This record gives sequence, structure tokens and C-alpha cells, in this order.
Amino acid sequence: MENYIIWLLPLPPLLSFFLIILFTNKNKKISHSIAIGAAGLSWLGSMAVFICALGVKEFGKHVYGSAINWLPTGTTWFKIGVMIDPLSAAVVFFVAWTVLAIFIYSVGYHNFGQPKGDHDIAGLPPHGATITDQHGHQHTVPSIEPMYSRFFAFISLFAFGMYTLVVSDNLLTLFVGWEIMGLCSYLLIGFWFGKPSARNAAVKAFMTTRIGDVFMLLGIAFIYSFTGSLSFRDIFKPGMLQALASTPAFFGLSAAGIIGLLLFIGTVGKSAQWPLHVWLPDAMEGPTPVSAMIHAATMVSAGVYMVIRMFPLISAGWTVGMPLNTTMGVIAFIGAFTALFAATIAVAQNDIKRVLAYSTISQLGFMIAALGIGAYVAAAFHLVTHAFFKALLFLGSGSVIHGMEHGEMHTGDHSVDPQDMFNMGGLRRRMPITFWTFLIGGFALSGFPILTAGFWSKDEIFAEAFGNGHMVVFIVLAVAAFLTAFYTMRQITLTFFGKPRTEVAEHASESKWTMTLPLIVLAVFAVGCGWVGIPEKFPVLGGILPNWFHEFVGSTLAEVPKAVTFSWTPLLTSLCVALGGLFCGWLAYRKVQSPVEDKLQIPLLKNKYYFDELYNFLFVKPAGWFSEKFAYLFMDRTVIDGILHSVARFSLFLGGFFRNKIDKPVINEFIGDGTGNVVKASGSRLRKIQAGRIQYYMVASVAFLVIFALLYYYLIGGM
Amino acid sequence: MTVEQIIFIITGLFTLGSAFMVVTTQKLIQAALWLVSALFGVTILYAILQADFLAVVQVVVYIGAIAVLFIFAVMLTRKELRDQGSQTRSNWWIAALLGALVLAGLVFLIIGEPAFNRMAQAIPAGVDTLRNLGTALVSPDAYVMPFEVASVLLLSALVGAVYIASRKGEEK
Amino acid sequence: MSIPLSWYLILAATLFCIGLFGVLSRRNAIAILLGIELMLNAVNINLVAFWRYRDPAQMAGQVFAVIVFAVAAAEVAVGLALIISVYRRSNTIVADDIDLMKW
Amino acid sequence: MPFLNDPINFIAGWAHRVLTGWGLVDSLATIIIYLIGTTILIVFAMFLDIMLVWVERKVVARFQDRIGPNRIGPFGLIQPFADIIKMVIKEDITPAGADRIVYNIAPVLAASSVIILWAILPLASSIYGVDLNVGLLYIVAAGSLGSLAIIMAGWSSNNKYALLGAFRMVANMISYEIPMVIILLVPTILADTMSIRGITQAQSGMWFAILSPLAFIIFLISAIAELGRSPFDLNEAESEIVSGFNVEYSGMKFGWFYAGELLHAFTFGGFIAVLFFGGYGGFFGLEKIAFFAWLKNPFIQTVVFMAKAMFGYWVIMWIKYSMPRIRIDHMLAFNWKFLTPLALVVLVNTAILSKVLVNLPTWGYAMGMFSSNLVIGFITIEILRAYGRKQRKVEDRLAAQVAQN
Repeated sequence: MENYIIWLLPLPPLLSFFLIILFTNKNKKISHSIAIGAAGLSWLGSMAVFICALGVKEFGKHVYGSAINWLPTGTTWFKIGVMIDPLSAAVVFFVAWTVLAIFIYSVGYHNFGQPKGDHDIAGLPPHGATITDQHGHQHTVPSIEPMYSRFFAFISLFAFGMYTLVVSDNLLTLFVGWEIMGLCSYLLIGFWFGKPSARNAAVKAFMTTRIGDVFMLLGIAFIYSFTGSLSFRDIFKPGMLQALASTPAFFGLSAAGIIGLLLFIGTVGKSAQWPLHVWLPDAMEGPTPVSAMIHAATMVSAGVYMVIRMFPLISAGWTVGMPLNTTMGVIAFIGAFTALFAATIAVAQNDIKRVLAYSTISQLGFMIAALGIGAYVAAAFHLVTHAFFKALLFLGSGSVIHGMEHGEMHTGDHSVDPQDMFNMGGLRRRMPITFWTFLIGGFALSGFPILTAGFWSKDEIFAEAFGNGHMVVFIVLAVAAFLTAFYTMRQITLTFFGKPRTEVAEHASESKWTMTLPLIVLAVFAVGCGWVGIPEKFPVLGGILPNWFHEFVGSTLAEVPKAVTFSWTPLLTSLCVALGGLFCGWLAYRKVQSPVEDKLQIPLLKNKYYFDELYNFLFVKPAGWFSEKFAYLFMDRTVIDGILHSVARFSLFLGGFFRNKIDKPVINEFIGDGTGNVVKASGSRLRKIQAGRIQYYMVASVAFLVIFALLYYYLIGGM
Repeated sequence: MTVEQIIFIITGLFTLGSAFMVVTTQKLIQAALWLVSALFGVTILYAILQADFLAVVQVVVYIGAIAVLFIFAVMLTRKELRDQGSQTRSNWWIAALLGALVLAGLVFLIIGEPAFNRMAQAIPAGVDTLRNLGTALVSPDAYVMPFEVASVLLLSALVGAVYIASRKGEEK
Repeated sequence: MSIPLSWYLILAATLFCIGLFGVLSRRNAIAILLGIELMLNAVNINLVAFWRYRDPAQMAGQVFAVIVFAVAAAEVAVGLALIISVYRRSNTIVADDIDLMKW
Repeated sequence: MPFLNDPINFIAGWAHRVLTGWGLVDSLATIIIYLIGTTILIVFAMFLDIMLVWVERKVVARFQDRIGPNRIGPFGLIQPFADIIKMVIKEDITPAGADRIVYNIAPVLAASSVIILWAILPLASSIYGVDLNVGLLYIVAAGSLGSLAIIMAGWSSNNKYALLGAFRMVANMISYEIPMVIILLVPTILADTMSIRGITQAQSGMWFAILSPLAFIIFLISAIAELGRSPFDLNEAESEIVSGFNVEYSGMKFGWFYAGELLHAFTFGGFIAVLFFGGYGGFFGLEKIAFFAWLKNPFIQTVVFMAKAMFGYWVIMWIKYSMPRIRIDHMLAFNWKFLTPLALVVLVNTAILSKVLVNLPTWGYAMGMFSSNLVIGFITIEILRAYGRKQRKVEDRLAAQVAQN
């Protein structure tokens, strides 16, 4: 039964998408009921599958799944199907929770239940509505999003894409889900398409991820041409992997290496790794639930999920302890570099969401790096915990922004940027629930020891990197982790501690329950989900709870990886960087009142190492020049237009010739008019016969009858 | 010349004379009534031919229904009851010529065929022609198909006549 | 029993030709239908006469006569309905004046 | 005694012998005897007709609580002859603009369309004009001649009331011919013949009125409509169209119409007797007992037939003098929406049951037929009641609306 329930997991969001788009888009309440109901159904199915999977012994060897024949390819069939193995079970678990939480959160975020805005137009964020209370006072209150139903339709489709991707048992449907998410990210980042920045961000996200997707498609094509199948189960057969690993391809890499590299470029795009990281910070232009959706629950997780999924291929021919092969080396390098690189940028950002965006890039770099050094389970573990606490942080930041906007409404001061952390401060009193949950999320991100989930997953990465001797990666990641704790504490300090720095922050207020409830739920997971993966050798705590996650997810691989030997060095490092970072962050920013006092507002970091400008100079400008000068002016206007014009002139001449010399005299006058005239003349003479008088006809027919009878009798009958 | 022949000749002359009046009389109502008289002559011919059923049906259908319908139609299609002008076309002589030609040809053919000089045999005793006719009309071996088709034809004629003659749709 | 078949046939032929003359010479559409009725009756006389003079046990002649009755009734019903309809529209039943279909 | 047992053939045989003795050829003698027989039959019918004038006037007087003719002759029996004299000596008017020939033929045709019915009416087992095997259709054919006569009268009078009366009459007759033809098939099925004598003989054991009372009632109604008598006397309708088709006729020409109508009514009484009450016979097998053998005597049978016919005639008169006239649209609706469907149902019922019950004894057959008719009648009445209730409700609502406004 579980084999078939899986098919149904992606279905409700899709149905919800079509229902809302086609039928209910006028009614906001029905629309969000449908969307949340669909997300709830998928959540229910996911939990059912997950719980069933928990009950199966050695689940990695007895996965759920079914497949159908889809496309005949010669004598065989191209099969598509669904599969839930331990890895996808873990992923589907966090996807279901975060998606449901984000859906519910969106109801509050888009001000459901508030009046329609005074000047709101579709395509721009709502500006607020003026109401008059019973005492006659005028208040400005938040107004409902004009494209409310459309938003729920899009995120439903987004959820459909993610579920499809997770339950796929082959690269093709995975890619389909992948691309649907690409489309949805475009639609949702550009949800407020009235803002030029949102438009540009949407295009940028779409174009940047496209680069990765093209390479990924190449990888898929390569793998299909090599193996004749896209099904994971076929590809990951030991014999097949062996063959892939031993077949040399280009650049001195094996086929497996090339394929792994190509697919990894897809991940680089999707999960915003250097050098394709530039779209993700800009994607903050979308509504905050979308940011949470993209950066926590679905899109970037999908990239990491895919590369984890393809780990057997990437690591084909490699075993623990061996030096990394080229592909893994590249992956480890990019992951570690991105982790550090993004963390440094995050330190200098003032926008509350941008800090989180760079932190996401950085954390994804952690996972990629972990995978690159072969720490399969650690990468998956960090993926899960990160999804929870990052979703929590984004939703929390959305709540903060919402609170700030509320303050703006109250004061009527619209010059204050509600996302700038230097305009905040002291919000812990105004927004206690948001503060506590945000604090939990931030500590989890920083890896606050013992309590939070982030500590355990990050610690595992450190342990793996140290235990397997990848010291460069270990050190880089440690620095990155320190920076992470630092900028997290900077953010929390600037936002919640101290005194309100603006009047707006003074009047900020706590959000509604639809927004805080998901925060609380996610906070629980941000704390609790780390405890399923405590290493067994860990002092004091180890062994109280079994290292369930390691065994469960590890069983996905043909050869269950051994837990790394316990060592104090990474643990102490982890403790130091986390606590140290937090402490430094608090110390440095508890007195800071304005950006001027911030010592870290270095232009290089502030401007993200000038990557946008670099890309602009390297790619956008030349492309613009090329299309303007070469394609338009030379190719199009001169060459192609010239050819076309001469063809047209020739045709004109030819047409004139035919018309004047052949068509007019011969066909028109002789054949056309001549036939007509002949017919007309004969008709006008013959029409007298048709008198319309019945008796003429009768007389004529009887007369002919008589004549023919006489003829017959005398000519034939008489013989 | 036997009595039967005399009766036949009288009936025939009566029929043909009435028919001639039908096509020549100037008053249409009288033409219709002459038609009744001609049809009555035909009825007598049926009786002489011992086709009792047809004789009676001739009266019921032709005189009782068709002739009455004609009279109705004549009355309904004029503004005053009197007829005006000639009822005959100017080139009636062509029609007369054609009719005479056809008649001459037919008579020539009939007289030239010796088989047509036969006399009727007495209907054998025990042959109930009425019962035979009834059986033939509804027997699947015989004429049930034409009979049913004819009844469908009558139904469609009924519907069609009602539709055509109804005033609906003409009211402005 | 003493009447030859040819008498009936000649009578029927004459009746038919009178009807034909009526159809071809009358101006009034109803009169044309009257002529048609005469022609149909002539046909019926032939049918019944052949039935009587060939084999009275074979009912084909009478059956066909019955069907001719039905056809005649249908024809008169529809024909007269058409004529009345035409009269309502164009106020005439002179066949030569009803020439909408000419040329 | 041959004369007493078969008077007609006895006299005919005697006359034939006389004529051939005079030297006439055989066939000519036969024709002369037929002509004489026809004349006698017509004279008998006309004499009866004259007496019917007296009967009619007496009965209507009694219905209207009067005495009726009583001055001339015993019980006023000579009164009709006085009427005839009056009519004959009246001025015979032909209106200006009338179609003279048609105008004069019409009354003759009207009377003769009735008289030809007597050709097939069997007065006794051996006294009848002709035994046609299509007798029942002959009744219908004669009826259509009657309608032709009325049209001729109405049209040729050059009078709009006359023409209106003729139109109404034709609508009436043509409509009611349909249930009549349908219901005439019921006796045909029951007797397995269309011959009037055959139908009479088939009823020697059981009257068809008992086997199919509904058929009898339908035939009675459509016969009255065919006669054009009240409540279906729309062709005359003195209060509306003066006197209908015969408004221009005077003197003996009117007399022919009048006589024709009376004789027509009596003739239909006779047909009711023949078709549904056993005609000259129908003693439920009584005549088979030796003691009642005298019932088979032709003179006795004639008396029995006349008595039954007179009863039918009396019923028709009863209805005529008790019922008001109904409107023409009601009359047509009654025919097309009620009588014709009912006649079809009765016909189908009879056709099926006569095959189903064929093996039962006479009393079982009769019981089955009778009870099936009762069931159909009950259902019909229930349907009518429901329809009436609905109609009354609609009318009440309309009345309420009118009252409100």
C-alpha cells in the first residue's frame, strides 16, 4: 500500500494549483483553504509513509517504490516511478513540515482578514488601508495582498515540484520537479512584479539557475546514453557504477566523474554555490514566505538533495580513507570556499533578510563540502536540521519585518526601511514570541552546543573532516562557523537587544497566531531534530539516545558508512567557534547605534566582492554589445534584411510581370471573363425554359414521353 | 349484348362524362361535385368487378374525405364564392392534343393485344376475397411492408399538412 | 362475366387521358389536383381489373389499389395544404402565377 | 308453411315464375324483381318515416310534459299526413344566386343517404336487402354521403349561415367518423365478420353490449354526432346560425331533410340493436328450446327487431331532449382527446382478450370481457376526475386573481 501512496504525495498541491487558478481565484478564503488542505493532505501522506518506513528493518534494502511503463524506447520501456528510501524519507519529512508551516504562515503574512487596501494594486506589496473605528479615529492598518489567491496557487505548484522531485525514482521526473521549481521561483520572486528590483531579481534567478540546469541536462543525457536508464536503482547497481567509474571520458576524468561534475553544476546553480550564488540574495525581493520556501524547504535543499542522491555515482570507485577523486575534490573545494566566502559577506550586510540569504549560501557550502569529503550522512543531517532552523529564521525575520511595518503604519513614517537592522533594536519586548523563536533559530544556526540541532549536525561535519584528515576543509569550515556565529549574534543583537533605535521599532507589535504558530513548531524541530543524530561516543550524552539518523540514512548506501572515530579536537573547535562567535558578536554590537559605528562595513564585503559588477562587466555588457552591434545592426539589419529586401524586390518584379502579361490578358479576360460571358449568354437564352410554371414542365415531359414512346415503338418495338 | 354489358356501358359513359365535366366545367365547386360523381361511377365499376371492399372504401375515402377536402379547399381559396374568368389555359389545345395522342396510343396497344380479350372467370366458391385481402395486408409473407410504409406515409402527410396549413409563423 | 378485359382497359385509358387533359389545361391548382385524382382512379381501375381477370386468389391488385388510396389521400392532404398556404401568401391559386422558381 | 317461414323468397320466387311466364328473359326478370323489392323496401321505410314524425312529436311532448298531437285521428295518428300535405303545398323557394342543380339535389341526397342504409338492415333472418360482407364499412360510406349532401346544401344556398352550418357539420362528422370506425371494429372482432347478418347471428348467445358495454357507449355517442342531433346539433344551432345548412329550404325540400334526419335516427337505433343487442335474434339461446321455436319465425323476428330499434331510437331522443348543445371546440376536444383514445384502448383490449379468452366457455368469456370493460371504464372515470379537479383548481386561482384585481 505504501508503494502506491507515494504516487499520491505530489498530487494534492497540483490539484490545488489548478483549482485555485481555474475556479476559486476570486475567493481568497476558499483559495487558501484549498491550498492548506492540499498541503495538509500531502503532509498526512508523507507522515504515513515516513512512519511506515520507520517500522521497516533495514529500510535501505527494502525501499518503497513502484514504476510504470511510460515511453516505449525501441523494444524496452522507459519507466518512470516513485521511490522512498531512507534519504528521501528524511527529506520528505522536513519538506512536509516546513511546507505546511509556510503555508499557514502565509495566511497571516498576507494579512488575511484585513480590509482591502486604499491604493493597492496587483503587483505591488500592499500599502495598508485606512479604517475608522467606533470612536471616529482613523487608523492605518495592514491591507490584504491583492493577489492573495495567486500566491497560494503558486506556492502549491512549488510544493508539487518539490514533492515530485523527492519521490522520483529517476532523474527525469526529478528534473521535471526541478524545473517546475525553477519556474515557480521565477514567478514568486517576481511576485510583486510592479517593483523593478523584483522583476530583475526574478529574471536573474531564472537565468542563473538556467546555466546550472543546462549542464545538469547534459549530465542526464550523458548518463542515459551511457546506461540506457535514468532510474536510480539501475544506475546505482554496483556493476553499473563500476563500469562508469572505469570508463575514461574527457579531461582525464572517468565517465562517472564527468557525469557527477555536470550534475554538480546543476546543484551549484540551484543551491547558489559560488560562482552562481549571485541570484539568491536578490531573491529576497519576493515575499518572505517565498524566501523561506526557496532557502529552507524546497529549492536550495533540492540541489543539495540531488547531489547527495547522486553521491554513489560521484564517489564511484572511492572508499573512505582514500584520497578524494577529482570530482569530489572540486565539490569539496567549492563547498568550503562558498561557506567561507558567503559568511564574510554576511558579516557586512544590514538587511535582515540578506544576512540570512548569505548565511544560507554559507550553510549550503557546509553541506556540499561535507559531501565532497565523503561525509554522506553528515551532509544529509545538516540538510535536515538546516531546513528547519533556516525556515524558522526566515519566517522569524518575516515576522520582524511585519512587526516593523506595523510600526510604520502606526507612526505614519514611511521613510524607514523596515528590513534594515539598524532601524530596529529592542524588539525582544515588543515581539516576545518572535524573539525567542528567532533566538532558538539563530543559536541553532550558530551551533550553540548540546541544545540545538545545528550543533550536532555541524559537529558531525567537523568530526568527519577532521577524522578523515581533510584539514584544509576542516579549518576553512571552522572559520566559516565562527563567522556564522558572529554574524548571527550581530543580527540578534541589532534586532532584538538594546533600545529601539527608531520610533518605528518602538511601535512594532507581535504578529498574529497564524504566523507565530509555525514559528513555535519549527522552533521545536530546530531544537529537537538534532537529538536523533548524537554520535555514540560523545561524552556523557552519547549512547543515551542511539545515533538513529546515521544508521537510518546511512543504510541508503550499498555500504553503510561507519561512524567516524570520536575525537576531542573537532568537538572543542566546534564549541569554541560557536560560543566565541556568539560572544564576539554580542560584544561588538551591543553598543552600536548606526552603520557608521560598525567597523565591518568594508566596501569589499558590503559589495559582495563586486561579483555582480564583475558579472555585469564580463557577461552582461558583452552580451548586450554583441546583440546590439553584431546581431541587430550587422546580422539582422544589414545581412538578413538585405537578403529579404532583394528577394522581395525580385518577387515584386515577377508578380508584376505575371499580373500584367499573363494574368490580366490571358487568365482574367480570356479564360475567366470569356467563360463567364459564354455561360452568361447561353444562360440568359436558356433560362426562358425554366418558366417556373408547373404545367409547362408537365406539357414538355408528356410531349417527350409521347415522342419517345412512338420512337421506341417504331424503331425498336417494331423490329 | 347482355344486361351486364349494358350496365357497364351506362356506368362507363356516366363516369367518363362526369370526368369530362370535371376537366371542363367553369365552376370549381361543380367540378369537385362532378368528381364525386365520376368517383361514384368508379365505385360501381368496382362493384361489378366484385371488389366489394374497394367499392366501399372508394366511397369512404374518396367521396367522404377527399372530395369534401376539395370542396373545402375551393371554398377557402377565394374571396367570393363565384368563379371569375376562364378556368382553362389559353393553350389548352396542346393539352387536348397530347391527351388524344396518349389515348390513341394506349387504345392502339390495348386492341392490338389479344390476351386482353379474355373474359373473367367466376370467383371460385370458398375464396373469401375480403379475408384474403386482410390477410395479405398484414402477412409477413405478403404485403405487410408496403402496408406499414403506407401508414407511415399517411402519418407524415398528416403532420406535414397540419404544419404547412397552420397559421403560426405567418402572424407578422 | 361477359365483359372483356379490354373494355375496362380502354375505359381506364380514357379516364386517364381526361385526367391528363385536366392536369395540363386547367389554370387553377385545385383543378389540377382534381385531374390527378382522375388519373389515379384510372390506374386503380386497371389494377382491380387485372386482379379480377387473372387470379382472384392473388390479392396483389387489390393491395396495390389500397396503397394507391393511401397515397392519394396523403397527396391530397399535403397538396391542398400547400395550395392553401400559397394562397395565404400570394393570394392566388392560378398555377401559372405561382412562378417564384422561374429563371 | 313456406310463406310464414321465408316470405321474401316465397314472393320473389312466385313473381319470377310469373314474369318468366310472360316471356321475359331470366336476367331481366331478376332485375325487375330486384327493382320491385327495392321499391317496396323504400316505401316501407318512408311509411315508417312518416309514422316516426308522430312518434317523435308524441315523445318530445311527453318529455316536455305536454300531450302532443291528438286532434287528427286516434291519438293524433293522422297528424303526420297533415304535415306532409302542408309541406307539399307550401311555396318552393330557390334563393337568388343559388346553384340551382346542386341546391335541388342536396335534399334528395340527404334522404337517400339514409335510405340506402336500409339495404343492409336485416329485419329478420330471411328479410334483408343484401348481406354485404363489408356491411359495417357500408354504414360509414353512407354517412359520408350524408355529409356530402349537407355540404352541397350549405354551399348552394348562397347564405353564410348555411355555409357555416355546413362547415360545422363536416368538422363534426369527419371527426366522429374516427371513433366510430374504430369502435365498429369491436363487433367485427367479436363476430369475426363485417357482415351485418353475421354479426347478428354471432349474438344469438350473448349480446355484444354485454361483452363490450364501453364500445356500445362510444358507438352511441359517435352515432348521435353523426346524426347531428343534440347535443351535437351544431349544424343547425337555431340560436346561433338560425337553422344552419337548411335555412334557405322550404316546403317539401325541407321536408326531405327533416324526414331524412328522423329516419336516420331510427336507422341508427336499428344499428345499435343489430350491433349490440342481437338484432332480430339474441335470445341467449332461448330459441333452441323447442317450446320457444316460434321465436325463429321471420314475422316475430321483425317485431323483435323493430322493438329494439325503437328502444335505440328512444334513447337517442331521450338524450336529444335532455342535453344542451355543446360548443364546437369542446366537441372537437372531446372527440380527439377523449373518445378516440378510449376507443383505441377498447379496441386493443378487445383484440387481445378475444385471443386470450378464446378457449373459455361462453359465460367465462363474457365475464372476462365485461370485467375488463368495467376496469377500463373505472380508470377512465378516475382520470377524468383527476383532470377535472386540476381544472377546477386552475379556474379557482384565475377567479381569485380576477377578484383581487
